[in-house]
Amino acid sequence: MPAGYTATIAERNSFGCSVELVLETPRGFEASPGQFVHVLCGGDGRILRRPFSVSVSHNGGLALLVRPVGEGSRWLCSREVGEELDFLGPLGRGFNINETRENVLIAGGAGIAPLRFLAMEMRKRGLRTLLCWGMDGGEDFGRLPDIIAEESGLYVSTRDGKRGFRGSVLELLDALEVDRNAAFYACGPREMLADLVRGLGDGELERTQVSVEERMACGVGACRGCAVPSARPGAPYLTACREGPVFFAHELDWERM
Amino acid sequence: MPAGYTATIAERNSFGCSVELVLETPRGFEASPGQFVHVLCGGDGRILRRPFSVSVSHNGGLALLVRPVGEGSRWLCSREVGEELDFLGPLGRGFNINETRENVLIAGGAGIAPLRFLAMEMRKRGLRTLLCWGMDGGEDFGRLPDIIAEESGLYVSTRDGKRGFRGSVLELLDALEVDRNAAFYACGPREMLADLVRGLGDGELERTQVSVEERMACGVGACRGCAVPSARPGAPYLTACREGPVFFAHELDWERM
Amino acid sequence: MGTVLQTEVAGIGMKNPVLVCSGTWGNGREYSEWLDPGELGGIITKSVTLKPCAGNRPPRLWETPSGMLNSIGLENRGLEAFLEEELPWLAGFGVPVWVNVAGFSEEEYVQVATEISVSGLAAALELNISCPNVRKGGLRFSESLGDAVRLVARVREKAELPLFVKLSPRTADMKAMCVAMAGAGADGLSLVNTVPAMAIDIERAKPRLGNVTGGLSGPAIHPVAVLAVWEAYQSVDIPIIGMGGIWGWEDAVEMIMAGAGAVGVGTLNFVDPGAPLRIVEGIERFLARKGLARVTELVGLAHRGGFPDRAS
Amino acid sequence: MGTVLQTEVAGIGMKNPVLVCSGTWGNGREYSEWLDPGELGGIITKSVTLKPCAGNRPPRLWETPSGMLNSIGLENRGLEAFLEEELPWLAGFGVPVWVNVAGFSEEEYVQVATEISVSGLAAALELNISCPNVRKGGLRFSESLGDAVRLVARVREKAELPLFVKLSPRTADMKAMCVAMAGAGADGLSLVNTVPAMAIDIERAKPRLGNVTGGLSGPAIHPVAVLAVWEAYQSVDIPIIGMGGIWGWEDAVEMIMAGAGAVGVGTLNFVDPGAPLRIVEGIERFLARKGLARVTELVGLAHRGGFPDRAS
Ligand SMILES: Cc1cc2nc3c(=O)[nH]c(=O)nc-3n(C[C@H](O)[C@H](O)[C@H](O)COP(=O)(O)OP(=O)(O)OC[C@H]3O[C@@H](n4cnc5c(N)ncnc54)[C@H](O)[C@@H]3O)c2cc1C
Ligand SMILES: Cc1cc2nc3c(=O)[nH]c(=O)nc-3n(C[C@H](O)[C@H](O)[C@H](O)COP(=O)(O)OP(=O)(O)OC[C@H]3O[C@@H](n4cnc5c(N)ncnc54)[C@H](O)[C@@H]3O)c2cc1C
Ligand SMILES: Cc1cc2nc3c(=O)[nH]c(=O)nc-3n(C[C@H](O)[C@H](O)[C@H](O)COP(=O)(O)O)c2cc1C
Ligand SMILES: Cc1cc2nc3c(=O)[nH]c(=O)nc-3n(C[C@H](O)[C@H](O)[C@H](O)COP(=O)(O)O)c2cc1C
Ligand code: FES
Ligand code: FES
Repeated sequence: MPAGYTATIAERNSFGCSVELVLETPRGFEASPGQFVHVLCGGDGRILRRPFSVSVSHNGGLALLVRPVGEGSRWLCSREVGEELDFLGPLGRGFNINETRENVLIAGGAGIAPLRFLAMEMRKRGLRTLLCWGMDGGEDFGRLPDIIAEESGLYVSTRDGKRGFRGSVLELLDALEVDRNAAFYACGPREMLADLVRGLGDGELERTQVSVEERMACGVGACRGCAVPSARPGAPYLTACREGPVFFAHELDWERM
Repeated sequence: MPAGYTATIAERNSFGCSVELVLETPRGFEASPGQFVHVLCGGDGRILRRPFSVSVSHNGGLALLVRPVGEGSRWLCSREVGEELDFLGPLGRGFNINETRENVLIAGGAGIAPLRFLAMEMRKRGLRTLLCWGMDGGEDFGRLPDIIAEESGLYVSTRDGKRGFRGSVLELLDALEVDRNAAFYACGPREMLADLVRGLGDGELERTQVSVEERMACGVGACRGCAVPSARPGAPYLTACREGPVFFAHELDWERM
Repeated sequence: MGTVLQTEVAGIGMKNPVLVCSGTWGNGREYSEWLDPGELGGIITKSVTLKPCAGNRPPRLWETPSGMLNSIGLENRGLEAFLEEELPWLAGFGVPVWVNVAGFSEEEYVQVATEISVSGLAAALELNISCPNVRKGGLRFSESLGDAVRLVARVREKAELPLFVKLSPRTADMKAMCVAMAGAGADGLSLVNTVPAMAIDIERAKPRLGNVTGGLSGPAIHPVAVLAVWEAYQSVDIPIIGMGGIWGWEDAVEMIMAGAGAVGVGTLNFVDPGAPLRIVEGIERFLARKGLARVTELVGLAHRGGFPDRAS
Repeated sequence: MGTVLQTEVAGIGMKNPVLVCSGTWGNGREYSEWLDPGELGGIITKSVTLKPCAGNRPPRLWETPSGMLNSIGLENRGLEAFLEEELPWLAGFGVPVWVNVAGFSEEEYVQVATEISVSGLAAALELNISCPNVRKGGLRFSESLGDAVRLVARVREKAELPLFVKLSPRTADMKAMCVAMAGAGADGLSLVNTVPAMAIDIERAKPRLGNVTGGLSGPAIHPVAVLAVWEAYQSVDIPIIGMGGIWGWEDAVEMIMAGAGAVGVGTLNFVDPGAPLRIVEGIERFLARKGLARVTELVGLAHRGGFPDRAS
């Protein structure tokens, strides 16, 4: 059930270029991996909420991993423990977990947020899971990779090889010689997703889920503002906020993305 | 010389319903009583600066006394020591100090801000000075009356007699039987000023100065937004920010105020 | 709540004067999870066109100072799906439904309006002749008084329902436009649609919106909307639904004082789905504080000298 | 600075494309304490009328979300005082001066424009036919294409100087208006004046402004102004001065990419008197970062496909 929440910041962890906010919700909170919350951010003359993936969900609380890229996310990153946040959620359609195949999770940059949650969930269910995280933009996430490595196992790549594999996260996948019969789950920059999809064969599209980012107003499917091109002829657009943010790769029209 | 300043908040004193901010300006600062500074305040979607009287000016620093009445002033009141403020000033025409007569200073509410400065200046010059402060709106200014009483001597009035004289500040003046040949200096709500002026005789208008408040945009005389009705036929309006905020009572058209 | 907030516009009774604006509340299903639609004064649907309409190329949103641009472009599933799946559901809440009608030709407007009218499920029509997001139709009618008059008269002739015309604030002579609309048979006016506007991404030197231009909504346009309502109230006797940047009950009261018989909450729904009902409560508290028995006493009050000044 | 920022509009050479807008910079004396007017690209004066003009009843200002309303109402000391005391002083800085001309009748516009022209001290005229703050004249011309054309043609006939016409964003068909202005002899367009708007004090149920209605300026209207410039650039070949809510160099660059040959800083002057020069610097840094040799390459760039997309 989506709802409006006031949450208290219980913990704030600085992870290099990003900030993790651990939130406590008095009424309890449950989400599935891939879902997001729509956060009211401060900032001068900004009116719309900002979507952030649930990156950990446990004991009725949740955590967000925020990269400061603009006014709203910067405002969020500078909140302190004890302050309150106003958010709607959980919203959207999360990942569909494949219980039978090997699961390969591919994160780019802050795209790790929902995949960390997904990996934890898969591990809880005892599924075969491989989590790869590319920091192709040269970002530094501090201790976070170590924490996630302990939680679920993790392969990291960087373009310059400073950390983990040297190359893009897709090159890392090749190097790991992952099972092409696996189910794929990806979240990251639009170009990374497009590159990934370009490399997929027919059967693989149906086994690949991507979480896409699109600017949002309502976050609940009411405004049709977050349209992404659909592959189905009759319905030219899907909403990232309600029908997504997670889509099977074959649901989207990658030519028009 | 007016200028743009970045000042550091060196001290913050809570005085009941108001907050005093003591500012340090790296380049030094000099103002005369009645002048104001134009402060950039935060607050969602607010774009204009807010005018505040210089309430103390000393050793190249200054103090403001701020009553939180709206978003800008509330923002200002919640600043902390060490934070920086951006202001323009000193701006406007201050009080013209009469060196020969007795000087009677009449403050209403936060109108004390410039009159405190004026009284200190008069005392420095050894002039006969009587400072009356009415808290007709029932405001509580905490320890501030005591501090000002020590600085320059002070008579206080409140409507309910909770503190000092029981009645309006104008009734206090009557009760004190002040010398009608004195020079008068007033700052307070528009109605208080109008009541005061209504009670003045012909010769007294020329000996009475009032500091008026008007909404401002530029604060420097460029926009003509802060117009107050002039008593002079040829020039229908004067600017509160440049030709004021202090006017001799006979300069203004009180019918149109 | 009693009768304090009860009101009516063009003969349509409402339990309170707060509606939700076209296109900002989907067709209700999304927000029915957040509030009971039956508590609203009324519902204005997303624009309906004759055929399904894909809408504009993304990106469709851009945030601007105290506002947002949208170029949704009338995306909707068309009249047939609307009549089958949306309208009956919406009509079930017992609050009046304004069906917002759009088209790419006069004939389409007329046909959609007629079929909605015939359905018996709607309380009124809102004719969207001011959508800045479609090249044909839409704003074109709003740009030309003559075209607008002809369209309204044609719809008026065929449709039984009370007819509200939704105007653009980008109207050179708002008063003349309002008079013309009333003359052509409009029973009410909806003021305002979004303000045509655009933004450019300077890093790419390309428009931010896939459709290049869009419509500005939100608090930024509120003072523009208040003036539109003010001018309409001065020039015609038909009721006005005021909308544009309402961000709290104070803005709603302001609109009503400017002359609106009812108000629409738009962009604010996206930020605070519970806002319409909180605005209802705020208006009620204001009336109580001011000692007014009915919200209708507020309508156009600022044209009648306002509240008496307190003696000082 | 070299030639990077040099530009010209309607034959008027400027050392950079940043002007200050009419009415937002007084006649320079106030702000000359904050910056050297000689560093500006040009100066647009406050509106000058034939006779001294008292302006509107206070209050004249009201702040709104990301904007402000003003109803100054053309307060100025009249043509004579302007020619004697203001213009010679302004002309002394060696930067082109646009004299903004307003009037309450066609005759007044013509007479003021002619005398300014004859004075030999101005570089150009800016005809204010879009002031929302005067009942007679002002916006009336902007509301009617025919009236506007006649006025511009009459001024054109008498005045030698390059003639810029300042338009209201509340123009139903902006493209048609621009075409008509160019046809009537305008050498350039100033886009935009403030947007007509108003606010009501709900505690008193009375308008916030003494003049009831006013003009909205500031960041709130920036996307509206960008569209006006965009549409003008598409429809006419005469140069455009873009203004409206410019709040930093990014907004100035956006305006230029939309088609403005020069930009005007307005309300921002009130908040940051040094802003025009900081905007000049910001534009220069942007050009350097993008590897452009001249600011003129940016003019209308968004109409020509923008910068090439980076390969990913
Ligand atoms: C479903 C979803 C989940 C997300 N999860 C996370 C997350 O877990 N952690 C995280 O750091 N970020 C996440 N994002 C991105 C995040 O929403 C944006 O970074 C944020 O909205 C930027 O707001 P701002 O005010 O800081 O930036 P703005 O000043 O608004 O913009 C700054 C930059 O960010 C881009 N941007 C802004 N909003 C969006 C958006 N909604 N989608 C894509 N790009 C945007 C702009 O194009 C611009 O380049 C997610 C986005 C979506 C749609
Ligand atoms: C020359 C001058 C000196 C001043 N000195 C002081 C001072 O020393 N201490 C102090 O506390 N206040 C002072 N004021 C008043 C102060 O400027 C306003 O309280 C402040 O601007 C309100 O801003 P806001 O954003 O908090 O309120 P807003 O939300 O803008 O308005 C809240 C209320 O304050 C009133 N108000 C807002 N701006 C002004 C203004 N410029 N003049 C009069 N009323 C206004 C509004 O009408 C409204 O009722 C002075 C004003 C002037 C013109
Ligand atoms: C995302 C979005 C979609 C809209 N869709 C429509 C529409 O389909 N038909 C219509 O007449 N108005 C539409 N509008 C305009 C609103 O109904 C309303 O007139 C406008 O947004 C002003 O109100 P606001 O500022 O409160 O949002 C839309 C507005 C937004 C923001
Ligand atoms: C206080 C004020 C006074 C103005 N006076 C005039 C004027 O006298 N003549 C005129 O043509 N425009 C006048 N304008 C309009 C500005 O020149 C400019 O077109 C408008 O403010 C939009 O720009 P901005 O949003 O950057 O302020 C005035 C604007 C303001 C805010
Ligand atoms: S953000 Fe409104 S439909 Fe997705
Ligand atoms: S505030 Fe601009 S002239 Fe006074």
